Parts: sequence; C-alpha cells; structure tokens
Amino acid sequence: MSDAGLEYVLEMVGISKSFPGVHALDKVTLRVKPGMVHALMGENGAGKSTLMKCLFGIYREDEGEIILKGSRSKFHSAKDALEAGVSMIHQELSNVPERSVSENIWLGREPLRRIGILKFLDHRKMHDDTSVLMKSLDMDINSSERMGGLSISKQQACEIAKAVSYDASVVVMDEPSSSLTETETAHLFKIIRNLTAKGVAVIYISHKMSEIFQIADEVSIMRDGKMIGTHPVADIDEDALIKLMVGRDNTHRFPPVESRIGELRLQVKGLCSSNPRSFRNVNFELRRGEILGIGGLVGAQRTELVVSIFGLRQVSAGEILVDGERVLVRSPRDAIAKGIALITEDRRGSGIFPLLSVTINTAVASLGSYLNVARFLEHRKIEAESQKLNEALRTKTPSMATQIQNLSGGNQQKVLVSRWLMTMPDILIMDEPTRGIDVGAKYEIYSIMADLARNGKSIIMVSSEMPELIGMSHRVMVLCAGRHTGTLEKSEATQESIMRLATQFE
Amino acid sequence: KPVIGALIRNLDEQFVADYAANLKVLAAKAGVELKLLDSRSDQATQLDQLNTLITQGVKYFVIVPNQTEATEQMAKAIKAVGGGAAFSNIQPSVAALKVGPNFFLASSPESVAGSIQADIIDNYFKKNPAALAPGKTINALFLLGQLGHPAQKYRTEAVKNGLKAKGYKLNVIAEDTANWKPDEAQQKMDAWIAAYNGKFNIVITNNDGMALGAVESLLTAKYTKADAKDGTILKVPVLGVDATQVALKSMAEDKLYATVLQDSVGQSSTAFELALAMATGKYKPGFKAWGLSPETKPGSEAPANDAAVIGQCYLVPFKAVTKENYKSFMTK
Amino acid sequence: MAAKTAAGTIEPKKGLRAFISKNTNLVTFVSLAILLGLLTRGRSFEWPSVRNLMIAESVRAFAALGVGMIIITRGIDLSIGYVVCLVASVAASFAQTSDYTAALYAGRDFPLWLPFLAGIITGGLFGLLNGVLVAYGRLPAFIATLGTMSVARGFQLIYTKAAVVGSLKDSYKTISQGSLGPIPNLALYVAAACVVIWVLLRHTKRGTNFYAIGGNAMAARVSGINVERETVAVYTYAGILYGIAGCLLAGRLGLANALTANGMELDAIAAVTVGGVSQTGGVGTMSGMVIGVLTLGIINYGMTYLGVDSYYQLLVKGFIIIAAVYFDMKKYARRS
Amino acid sequence: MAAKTAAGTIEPKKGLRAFISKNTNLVTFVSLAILLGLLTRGRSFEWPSVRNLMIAESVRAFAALGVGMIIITRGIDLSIGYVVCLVASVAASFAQTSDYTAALYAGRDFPLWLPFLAGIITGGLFGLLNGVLVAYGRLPAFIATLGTMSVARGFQLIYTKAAVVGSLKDSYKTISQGSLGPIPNLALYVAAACVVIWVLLRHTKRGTNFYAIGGNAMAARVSGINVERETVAVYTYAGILYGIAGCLLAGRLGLANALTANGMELDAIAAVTVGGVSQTGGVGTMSGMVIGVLTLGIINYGMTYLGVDSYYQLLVKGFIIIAAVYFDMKKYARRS
Ligand SMILES: Nc1ncnc2c1ncn2[C@@H]1O[C@H](COP(=O)(O)OP(=O)(O)OP(=O)(O)O)[C@@H](O)[C@H]1O
Ligand SMILES: Nc1ncnc2c1ncn2[C@@H]1O[C@H](COP(=O)(O)OP(=O)(O)OP(=O)(O)O)[C@@H](O)[C@H]1O
Ligand SMILES: [Mg+2]
Ligand SMILES: [Mg+2]
Repeated sequence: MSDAGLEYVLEMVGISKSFPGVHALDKVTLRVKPGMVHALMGENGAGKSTLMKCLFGIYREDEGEIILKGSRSKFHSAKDALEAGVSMIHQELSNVPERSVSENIWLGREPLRRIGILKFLDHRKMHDDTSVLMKSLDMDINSSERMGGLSISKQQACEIAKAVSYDASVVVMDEPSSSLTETETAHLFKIIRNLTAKGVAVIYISHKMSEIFQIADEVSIMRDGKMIGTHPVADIDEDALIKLMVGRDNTHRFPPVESRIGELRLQVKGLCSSNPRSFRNVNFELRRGEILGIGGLVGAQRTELVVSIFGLRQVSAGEILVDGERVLVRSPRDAIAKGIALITEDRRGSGIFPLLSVTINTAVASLGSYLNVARFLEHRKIEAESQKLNEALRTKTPSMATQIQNLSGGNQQKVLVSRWLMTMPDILIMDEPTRGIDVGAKYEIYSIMADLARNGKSIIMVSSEMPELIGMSHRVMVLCAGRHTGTLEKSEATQESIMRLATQFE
Repeated sequence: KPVIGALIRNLDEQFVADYAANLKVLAAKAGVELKLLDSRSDQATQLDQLNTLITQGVKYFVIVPNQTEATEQMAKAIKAVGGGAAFSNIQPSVAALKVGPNFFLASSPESVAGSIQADIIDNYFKKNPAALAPGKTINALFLLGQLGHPAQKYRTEAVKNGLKAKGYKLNVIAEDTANWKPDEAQQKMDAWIAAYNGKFNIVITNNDGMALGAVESLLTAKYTKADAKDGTILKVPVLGVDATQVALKSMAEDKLYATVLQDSVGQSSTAFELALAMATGKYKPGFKAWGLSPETKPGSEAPANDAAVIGQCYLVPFKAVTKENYKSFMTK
Repeated sequence: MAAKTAAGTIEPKKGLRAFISKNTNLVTFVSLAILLGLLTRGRSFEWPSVRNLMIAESVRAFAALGVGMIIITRGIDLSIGYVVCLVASVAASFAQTSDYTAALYAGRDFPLWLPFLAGIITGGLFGLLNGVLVAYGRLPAFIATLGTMSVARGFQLIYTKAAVVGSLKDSYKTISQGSLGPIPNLALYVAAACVVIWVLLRHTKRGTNFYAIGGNAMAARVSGINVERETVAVYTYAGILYGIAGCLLAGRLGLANALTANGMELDAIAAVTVGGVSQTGGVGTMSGMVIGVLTLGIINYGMTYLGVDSYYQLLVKGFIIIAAVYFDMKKYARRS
Repeated sequence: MAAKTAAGTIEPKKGLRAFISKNTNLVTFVSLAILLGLLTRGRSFEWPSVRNLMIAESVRAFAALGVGMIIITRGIDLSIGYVVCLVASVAASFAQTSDYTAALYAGRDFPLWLPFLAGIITGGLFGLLNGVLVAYGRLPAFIATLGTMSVARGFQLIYTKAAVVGSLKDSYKTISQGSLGPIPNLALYVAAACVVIWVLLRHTKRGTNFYAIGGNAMAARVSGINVERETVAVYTYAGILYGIAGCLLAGRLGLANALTANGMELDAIAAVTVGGVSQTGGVGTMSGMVIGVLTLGIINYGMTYLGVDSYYQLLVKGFIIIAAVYFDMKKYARRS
C-alpha cells in the first residue's frame, strides 16, 4: 500500500469552497504523509468536514487542487474517491437501516459471481468476508443482523469496519469516536495503528483533546475556514493547541461548579424498562443544584433510562417522583410539563428540524410560553430570546433565519442546547451533551451547566467522556448492562473506579 | 329460477344507473335472479366480470358495454357456453351479432342523440332566423364529454354532420372537453364568454351535466335577455342530452333550451325481456320485446345496417325533449 | 446577531436577482400572466377575465390550502376529490327547492345554514378519519387517504343513487354566485380563508407545530409536541376546508353529481407543489399555495381562452407543471 | 418478537406466531381466500375461478412490479395508468387487421413483433423521462409523474384522435388470450416477470442499490453508488414493465382507447403497499408485491363473485385496504 518515495500521499492545495452566505473554506492547504495519523482540529464550523467532503467528491471545491499519490485528481463522486484509494467515515451515520450489516459493508462493491455473461451477487462470499473482516478487527457483530437494530455504537463500529475494508491509502475519520466509549475508542486506536503500520495515512478529526495526543503524529488546525498551521504532535501541548484553535487563551477545562445542593427534586424508584433487554430496578435521586453524571460502557442502557424517564419509552414497573410527588410520564409533553428537559443523543434523528430556521429550532419546545393574550406567537420576543441563547453559546450561523441543516454539526448541537435552556427546565437531562462540540464551546456548555446548578436547577448528564463526568458531576452513577452498579461521590470518582463499576457484569 | 347477468358500464353515470335500477325492478317482478355488476368504465374489468359470471353458470346477459369493439369478444365467450346477450346503450358491432342468433341490439344508438340535437337546432333557427349569423352560419361552442368515450364521439359527430346535412355552415368557435363534469363545463364557459362575447349563437353539449354548468355560467355572466320568447332567457340556446330531472327543471325555468331523452326504461326493458325470453326458452325470431318488433329493413348505422343481423336489432327511440313535451318526462 | 460576520460569512445577495431566486413561484406566475396578456393583446388583464380566473380557482383554492397544510406536515391527501364531491352532494341535498319533485328530501324546506353545517361536518369527519388513520393507525397517508377516497365515493353514490342533486334554491346559489361590488363573493371567501390560514401558519403555536412535524416528526415528539393530536388537527382542518369547498361548489354549479370535483386532489396537490410547498415536509407558505393555484389557473384559463386544442392542452399542462417545479427546485439544488 | 425467559435472556419467537407476525401480508391474503371459499362453499377454489383471478390480475401485476421497485427506491409513479393506455394504443395501432378501414394504418400489415417493440419502447421512454426528471431534475416523484401522466394522456389522444383502436389481429390477441394447457398465457408471462424481478432484487448489484437508495440515499451516494443512474434505471425498468402490460392488455381486450387502464396507478400502488412495500423506502419483496396484487384481486373477484352492490364495493374495498395495511404496519410500530 505504501507509495515509497513520496513524501506526501495526499496534498490538498489552495482549496476554497463557499456556500450561499458562507465561505466555508478559504485557500486551505493540507499535506498528509503516508503511514501517519494526521489530526485535523478546529472549532465547530471551522470547515473540517467541508474540506474532507471536497476530498471525497461530495462537494466540488470552487478552486484548488487535490494531489493524491503524486497525481492530480478530480473526484466527481464518492465512487471516484473510493476507487482512487480514499475512504471515509462520515460525521453523520450513513448506513441503510433496513439492510443487514454485511449488505451495508459491501454496499456499492458487492462481490459478484459470474454465470455466463450475467453477474449475480455472491451472498455467501459477502457473508463470509464480513465475518472475516469483523474477526480481523476483533468486533463482535453478526453480519446478518439488521443495521437499524444495532445500537448506535455498534453501527459506528460497522462504519469503521467498512472504511477499513476498502484497503484505501488514505482513510478519513470524521469524529469517529463521538459515539464511542473509551474502551471502544481504544479499540479504534488499535485498528488505526494497524492501518498506519501498513503505510496507510489516516486523517483524524476529533474534538477530544486527549485522543489527539494518544494517536496523532501531526496536527493541522483550522479556524474560520482557513488553515492556521500544521505541527508535529510532539512539539505541541494541549493548551497551545486550544489556543491555536480558538484564537485565545483558555486555561481551564472545566468551570468550577459552586452550587448549594438543596432538597430532593427527582426520585426514581425501582424503574424497569418494558424492554426485557434493557435496564431494570434502577433507583436514584437528584437534588436541587446537583449535577448527576451517568457513566457506563456503551450499551449500558443509559440512553434507554433517561429516554424512559422523559416518557419516550414505556416502563413496566417503578415510579418517578418530582418534588416528592408521584408523576406519570407517558410522553415528552408530560415530562416537559413537569419541568424536565432532555437533549437527546441522536442529533439528526431526534434533534434538529433540518429545513427550519435556527430561531424555530431553538424556540420549538417553548412556544407555549411565548403567546400573547390572543394566543398568537410573540415573534419578536421569540427571536430575541433565541438569539440571546445562541449568542451565549457562540453558535456560529450566518443568521438566525438560516436553515439549521447548513450549520456545522457542533453548531447544530449548540442550537439544541439552546432549545432546552429556553424551556427553563428544573431538571435538565443531557445525553452526551458535548458530542461533536469543540473545546471552546464545551467550556461554554459546562459554564451554563454550572450556572444552572448554581441557580438551583438539577442536571443529569449521560456521558461517555470520563474527564467530563469526573470534572462536572457531583455524583456519578454507573450502569452496567442495565443494572445500577453503584454511585460514586465526586471525591471517589476516578477513571478506574468508574470503569470498575461499569464492567461489573453479572 | 332463471338467472340473468347484467354487465353494466359505469353506475356513476345517471343514465346507466337508471337503466340498472329499472332492471332490478323488472327482475323482482319477473322472479328472476339478477346478477348485476358495474365495471367502472374499464373494459378489462368487464371481461373479468363476464368470466366470473360464466364460471358461476350464468348464460344469459344484459350488457351495457364499454366499447363497441369489445362486444364480439364478449359474445364469443357467451356463445361458448351456449348463452346469449342483449346489448344496450353502446351498440355492439355487426360481428358481435353475427356470433349467433342469440345476440341482440336493444339500444338507441348514441349518434341518434346527436341527430336529434341537430333537428332541435334546425327548428330553433327556423323559428328565429335572426339568431343565425350571415350565410346560414351557426357559430357554436361545443362542450364535449370525456375524450374517447363512445357517447362523446358519436354524439358530437352526429350533431355536426346533421347540421351540415341540413345546409348550415357550422363554425366551431371553440370546442373542448369538460369530462362530463358540470364544474369543468362552467369554468370553460366562463373563459369562453370572456373570450368570445357575442361571437357565438349556440352552445352544444354532450350531456345535461355540462349543459347545466354552461347555463349557470351564462346566468352568472348575465348573458341573458329580458324575455323568453324563443324558449330561453339566455341570449343563446344551450342543448344537453339525457333529460335528467334537473335538466327538465331548468327547462321549466326557461334556462336550458332543450335536451334529448335516451330512454333508460325502454332500453333496459327491451334488453331484459330478450334475455328473459332466452333464459326461459321462449325466444323465437321476431319476438316482441317491450312491444317493439325487431327491425326489418337495414338502416344507415351499424349494426342495424346489415341484412344478416337485422332481425336481431331492436331500436328504442330517442326522444327530443323540448318546450312542448318536457312536462311529460318529469316525475310527479 | 449570532452570526460571526468575521471571515466566514458573505452578505446575502440583494436586489432583483436575489428576489427572483427566492420567489421563483411568483416569477413563474407573473411570466405566465404576462405571456397570456401578450397573446390575448391585453384582454386577459381586463376585469372580466381576472374575475373569471378568481371565480374559477376559488373552490380549488380551498382544497389547496387544506392539502397544502397537510403536505407541510409531510402528509398527502388523495381523498380530496371524492370528499368534496360527497360534501357537495350532501350540501346540495339540503338546499334543493321544495317544489322540485325529484329532490332527495322532496317537499322539505331546510334553513339556509343547514347545507353548510351538514357539508362542513361531513368534510370535517372525513378529515378526522384521515387524521386518525395516519396518526394513530400509523398508515402511510397515501394509502390511508386512498382508502377513504374509496369510502367517500361509495357514500356519495349510496346517498345520491348516482342521480344529480340539482335545482338548488336561489338564496343558496347566491352565496356562491353573488358579488360584492365588482368582487365575486367566492374571492372574498378565499381571501378570508387565506387570512385565517396565514395567521394559523405564521402566528400560532399549532402552525409552527405543523412545520416541525413535517421537518422531523421524531424531534417534534421529543420537543413535547403531541404529534398525533396535531396530525389529526391538520387533516381535520383540511377536511373542514374541503367541506367549505364542497358547499360553495354546489352553490356555484347549482347542482352536485358523482362527477363533481373528480380529480381535484391532483390539481390541488400540483398547485401547492408549484407554489413551493415541498413534499419532503416542513416547507411552504400560504402565499405560495395561492400563487400555485393561480399559476395552474392561468394555465387552464389561458389555454381555454386561447382555444388550444384539448389534446394539446394536456401536453402543455404537463410540461408547464414539470418546468415550474423544476425551476422552484433549483433553489434547493445547491444545498443537497 | 422476543419473549422473556426465566433468566431474562431472550429467544426469538419460533413457530406459527412468529411466522404470522412476519408474514402479515400472506396471512391477510390467505384469510381472505378462506373467507371467500367459505362464502362460496368452496367454489372459489375451483380451477375456473382461480384461472379467472389469475387472468384478471396479470396485467395489473406487471404494473405493480414496476411501481413496487420504484417505491422501494422511495419514489412513486402516478403516470402508470395513462402510460399503459398510451402503450396499449400504440401497440394496438400496429396490430390492427389490414382490412379494417378505420385502422390507424389502414391497409398496412405489420409483423407481429412490431406492436410489442413499439409498445415497450414507448413505455421505456416514458420511464426514462420520469427517471431523468426525478434523478437529474430533482423533481419530487409525485409531481414529475403527475406531469408525465398528463403528457402521456395528451399523446394518447393526439395519436388516436380519441378513437378506439380496435379490430386487432387474432394472432396478436392469442398471445394474451391463449392458454398452455389449463394455464393462461398471461399467468405464464407474469411468472416469468416475477422470476426476473426476483433475481434482480435479490441477486444483482442493481437490486441492492435500489434498496440502499430507498433506505438512505445519502449513504448510498457515499458508498459510491451512482444514485442518479440507478434512479433512472428503476423508472426505466418500470416503464418497460408498463410497456409489456400495455401490449398484453391491448391483446386481451382486442382494443385500446382513451379509457383503457385509467386509474391503474392507484390499484397498483395500493396493491404493493398492501403487499408490504413501504412508502418510506428500502423495504419490499417481489413476493410481497405479488401477494398484494392477489389480495386486492381476491377482494375484487370475491365481491364480484358474491354480487356485492357496486356502491358498497367501494366502501368495502376502502376499508379492507386500510385494514390490511394497518395490520402490516403493526410490525414496524415497535421500531419507531
Ligand atoms: N451544505 C451546506 N450549505 C451551507 N453551508 C454549509 C453547508 N455545509 C457546511 N456549511 C457551512 O460551512 C462551514 C463549515 O462547516 P463544517 O461542517 O465543515 O464544519 P466542521 O469544521 O466540520 O465543524 P464541526 O466540528 O462542528 O463538525 C459552517 O459554517 C457551515 O455552516
Ligand atoms: N432496535 C432499536 N430500535 C430503536 N431504537 C434503538 C434500538 N436499539 C437501540 N436503540 C436506541 O439507540 C440508542 C443507543 O443504543 P444503545 O444500546 O447504545 O443504548 P444505551 O445502551 O441505552 O445507550 P448508552 O450507550 O448511552 O448506554 C438508544 O437510544 C436506544 O434506545
Ligand atoms: Mg464536521
Ligand atoms: Mg447512549
């Protein structure tokens, strides 16, 4: 695979790209060496994904050229890119939910069997190849399972397997770890090291600082559509990197959470999912001003738990008390009425309204509080309030009227946070709240959490990022395969202690 | 108990619905089991229905076909089980009647409706020569039924040919389909009144529904005159076909000028009596159905123009419905 | 402004070109109107012509507003034509002159509000049924409304026995056929409906909910919107609009029969799509819907006015619909 | 589909119940067939009845297979009825007896393959047009095919001048009307088409691509699938199937006119939806489509056989379609 003699396997020179209203890329140059992990960093909306989409033939760059393995290349479609030896894990999950794992992996390049002049699918080979691939990557996924039936993290694992299976010389990974826990991320890194050992170049995009220092050899930093510079990772430290990214000093990773823990706000008693595979007999309580972290491995049923509390799924037993009063939550409406808010994990599936404006996306859950006496919407107030919230989170958007689908992933997430802040919830449940969010904005979200806690609000934060769990939570509750295996006070919560509880299988 | 199958073109059409209703009455009176099926204007469905009834052992049929050209095939299928059929409304082809002596025409050919319209128009202009344009010219607006529908085709052709045969110069100012629908007719008429104000002297339509749509449009546009001396308060006469009760009501109000009765009772009774006679073995050549004898002399129009099958043709008269006689068609 | 106007953004385009690319529907309509004006040497701009166009499209406008809202929530409604037909028949049956011997309720004289009440209730009930099937039965809207279309048609035929329901009272007809000064009543009703729909879509919570449901039903549910209830609401509102359409249509024609309004669903859907209501849900405005109706209206009216051969009318109409939507789509093309 | 055992582990349900919940379409069909069998005291199971059913549904089956594939790619096709009508007219015009004076090409005798060639090319071209409009024109399939429907209808009228194209050669009619032993030719053609479609959907790359495009067009695109080309392909294949349907229909009827096959699109779409092809794309099988066609077929056939009043047939049919799809949907309910 390695093209010996070439210093760079991929050169993107002077790439520019603009969308209506935005210069997403401005003469960006990126050079990637073979056998290396090249990290691409930058704030949300800096243009990382756009750059990679230009490489992959999804977008056509306005100017600039792409030189792959020494020759100038023009990719008109993903097919061209794949054939030239570029594969990509996309920021947004991109699979076909109704088809099987193996069909998804070989999509577009299915093994064929020739009968006469006709070519037919070789179902057996497809199945066998998948098993071999999964085995070689040490993944435990049944090749004939329906993709949509897998958990998000397993779906992501399939995407990784698929990208690897192309035997490409450049593998682009756009936030591959955003829906993975640390163990799985470690597994991903093993896969990446195997790739680089074979001379493959990996372009790795992530907002998780620690990962960069674990895996990357070089790092390029983008800001506002421009390339700021490329540095060997050995020459740079975290603070310097953050400074390059956000263009200002940022010494603290977490704001101080100085809140007074008050009386009980939420009690969950013996809650069991109606799905027998999911959580059972979960008990916990949440107080005013408290931030409760929920940790666990992927598949620990944390999402199921919070989603059930929010009324999106049925429970078969147990009760929920808000302010000491037993409540029946059959739908999100009931939950919202009780002052509960949930930022879901699946931004595209259950978060954004792609074609609607940033304003409506922000205000949609709180319209009821913005009605005048005639029950008409108070547009002016709505606009002012959504703009205020988005400004506070530094959402980067051409205007408040822009369709949210035109925002970068991280900025979309910020709008979702604004949406739920606007409902002024007493209990804010955040499922992977900082997934895909850049360090600067993460700090802003943490600050908001701290503010809310200080004002007596309660927060539940489901997170797969250990530092965040430890840094922000008053207590960390840990689930393992649907069982509540323990709760750690802030003082006891360390990577090791959480991990121990998270792996306490029956 | 004799069984008679009735294959009916489309029960959404009032003529056909009336035809079917009368069949039911006759069957109940005669103690016959009537299997009545509606093909919703789809010839393929009608073939399927025929097959089904044949499978059930039905041999004798009253048929309102969808297309003339399909009648031979249906006749052959019926012949194969030794049965017979009487066709109404849409004429069977000569070939269909030649399939066997047990196949009959019991109808008023669609073209007769057109010819009668031509007669009425002729009468009107004879009485009101001033309404004619110079040079014995008729400036007509035509509202047609669904294009390709047999009734649309034959009625239109016949009225045009009839007028020409009577020595008129026919000038078609505008001609368009309104798909039998009053609402479409009204819309077309609205546009035409704006476009051809004063340039037309008659509105000819393929059915009453469209005629009433046109009448409504003319009324709304105040295309009226003070008196109804010529039989209508509209500036130009509007003609329909069908003689529906609403149309008669409109005539009573001096709005619609005239219409043509296609005799649903006559046609259905004739066809039913033929089928019943076959089913009970009482049919002999020359049989009188609904008081009608079969034709003896070949006429001008298929299939009653072929001497070989003329004894199988029962022509139920169409009737002009005009100021003089409309009251006799109204339900009490 | 949350916008970081720094390096990243461009000022939105200004002026005529921006206006054109944002308002393709309006541009299409105006171009067609001007074309027709040229072809008729200005006669199509005269008041009687304009008036005719307004009258001709008014009933369809009600249907279009209804189905337009449904499409905003990402639904569809194929039952329109037969529901309007059934409503028109029901309404007409209560508005027949009492001396008409062939009337459905011969000899009975009903008050003038009864046909409207009966018609609107009929329409509303069918809308409700559609909504329940889609929302709670989880049927695809296409198939649910295909089913109710068949049901509505059956009821119409059973109710009228395929006969024409005619000879309506003048007082009833005047409601549709009358004018206020030079302006036809129908146009006034449409205008009133437009205002209501505009307020609903722009200025109420429910309207916003419709857009949200069409944009992403799952996200709408998570945001606390009662997706089922709102879905039932939108179909019911549409049903009520069809009800009004049916009542007015019966009055306008002075009769109703089994063919009345047949195929109106396709006209209405085509109109709102031409007007920029997107079938992928979440996009569309009241003004767009009305422009769409007028655009198709001017095509129909223009071709009739010019006396285009009816065979060719179908060709022309097909091509114009395709072209109009094509240009409208172009404005989204760059984004996908 | 999962039951809880003592230890809390899950085993997929086995046996009849699992089979039923996985094959609702088949169950619906079989139940209706048994019901009809009971109502007719077994006579509907006799060969002549079965044969009638096969003949009646065969043409529709071609249309259903075509639109079924389109729906798998998340499209829709409203042009079916008029395209089949146009094809039937074109094919018929080349198969008229040479001594028929009113023939379109009176006095000309064409070889027997010409009507088929002409018909299939016509169908294929319309399919191609639909595909290009949807794939490259980026028009919503609903509106693109609504436009081409109008165009096809216009062409049919222009070509035939609204006359019946009749008096077809016996040799041509035999192709549709003949039998091979007790089995009608039409059923054999459908069987052959089913095999081809089954292989296409299950055993070729293109078939997989159709599912992928319907399931997630973006994922298909980034996997290197040429979404536009495949979309054009699926509409063209469907067009070819409509072409065959039209040729066979003309032979079966011995004629074609402007009313032939009108409304077939709704029947075909309803059939495949009843057969479990999902309008949300990416789901559906050949066998499901055929079962759907047979289910609607048995409803029509049964009501004809039992002599249900035509007005009530509409009601019954509407309700059965709704119910059938409702039960089929239930199996997805849990996933959403
Ligand atoms: N299809 C599009 N249409 C319009 N604007 C777009 C489109 N895609 C991206 N943008 C804009 O381009 C800019 C760069 O977006 P991009 O997705 O590349 O950011 P990113 O660096 O990947 O951010 P994140 O870390 O949040 O994923 C953003 O301002 C975004 O709003
Ligand atoms: N078959 C399914 N149908 C619908 N949603 C599903 C299905 N399987 C998983 N999900 C959803 O996918 C998400 C992630 O699945 P996963 O199994 O990882 O959930 P979890 O274990 O609750 O999450 P976490 O990783 O946060 O602990 C959850 O919202 C879950 O409800
Ligand atoms: Mg990105
Ligand atoms: Mg989770």
